[in-house]
Amino acid sequence: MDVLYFAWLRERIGIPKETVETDAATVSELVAELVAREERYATAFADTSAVRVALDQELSDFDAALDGVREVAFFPPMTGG
Amino acid sequence: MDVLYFAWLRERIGIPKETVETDAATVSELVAELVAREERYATAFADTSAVRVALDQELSDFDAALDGVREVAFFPPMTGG
Amino acid sequence: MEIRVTSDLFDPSAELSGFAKGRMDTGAVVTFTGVVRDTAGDLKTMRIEHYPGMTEKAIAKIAGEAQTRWSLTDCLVIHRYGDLAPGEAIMMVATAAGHRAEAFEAAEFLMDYLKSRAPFWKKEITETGAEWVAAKDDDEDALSRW
Amino acid sequence: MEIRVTSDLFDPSAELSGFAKGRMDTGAVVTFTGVVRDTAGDLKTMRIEHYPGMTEKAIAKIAGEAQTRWSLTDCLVIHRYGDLAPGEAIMMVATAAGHRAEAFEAAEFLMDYLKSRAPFWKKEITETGAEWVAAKDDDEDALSRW
Repeated sequence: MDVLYFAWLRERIGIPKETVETDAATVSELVAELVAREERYATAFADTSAVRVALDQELSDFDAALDGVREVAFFPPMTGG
Repeated sequence: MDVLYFAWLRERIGIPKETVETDAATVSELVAELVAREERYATAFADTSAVRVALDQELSDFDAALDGVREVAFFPPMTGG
Repeated sequence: MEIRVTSDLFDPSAELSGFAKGRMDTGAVVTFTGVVRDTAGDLKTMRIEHYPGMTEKAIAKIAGEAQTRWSLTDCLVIHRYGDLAPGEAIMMVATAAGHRAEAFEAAEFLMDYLKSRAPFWKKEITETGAEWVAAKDDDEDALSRW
Repeated sequence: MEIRVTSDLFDPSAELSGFAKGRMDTGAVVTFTGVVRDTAGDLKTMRIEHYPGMTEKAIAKIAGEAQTRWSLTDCLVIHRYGDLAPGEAIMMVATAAGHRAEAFEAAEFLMDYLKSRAPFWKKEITETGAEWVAAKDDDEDALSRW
């Protein structure tokens, strides 16, 4: 599955995109796997209340299931307009 | 004093402006004098709830005093914008 | 701040182009344009009568109040009178402010006051007759929120 | 309805000029333009990052909802990304409707949703550093009125 990072999440993790092999059933489980992997992920996801998630380009939440999802994106609250 | 009429008041009374010699103390007294004068005024002022008044180009009301006023205007509710 | 009461056709896009230029504290610009509608397809002319002298004073008072209340960095009001064709712009307000809430509120305030407190009267002239546009209770009620 | 996500400079007045043309049921047009502010006088660049693909979808969804809910006769959303200079237009929405209340409400709805639901992130680059613009609680709260 493709995992994308934007804004300060991208800067802290150091890459805009990666392909992740995972059996995580939910977004929360995926985040736990990433956090366990390396310090930079732990830093980026230290406060998940400040992180939003989109599944296949639709806003979602951390409890959502990952079945069939091809693209997961993590980013801070949006500041458009 | 100059008395001005706009929109359907102007059409009913038949003139846009006239000079009136009056001792009326208030707008209501002036209206009563006009109404007593001719039928076309009576028709125009039949329902004063549909008539607005400005004294010297400031919105006012029928109880207002006419001391020192040079220009009185009568018109329907405004429909600008 | 600019106020213009005119019988001339005007171009809202040209007005927007010069508006609030060179003010680095402007973050938000709102415009409202009122257009002559012809929903029934029988309108020949929208005739707008006004009260010369009072019109300019009433608009200046309303616009001055908006400018102070919402700290506008710029403010424009244009209103036409005379005979207008369907599709033509009747009037326009533009407001510039630091943030969007101020610009939107000031524009809506200006519109609500122009509708019921500026001395304009509209008459619709159709193929079959002519009728003064009636004021709406809604428009009077809209003032109570300010 | 038109939606444009672009890194190019655009001219709000030129956009307004072609907007809602030829629709005789349009009585009211509202535009909002967001502008890069430089209140402190030290801003070099406003850098806007976005999520290509999701951005267009999110805006199309918001705009489609506005068009239906307020029976808009036309609707335009433009949003830039990339590096913007102070004074440049960041984005613009335009709404056309029969009456003023619909046009104003739809424009404010679009703005409230674009602020918090379209995937854009702003970074301010000044003489002395760079900082991501923080989302405001107010902006999230603004959604509750719709």
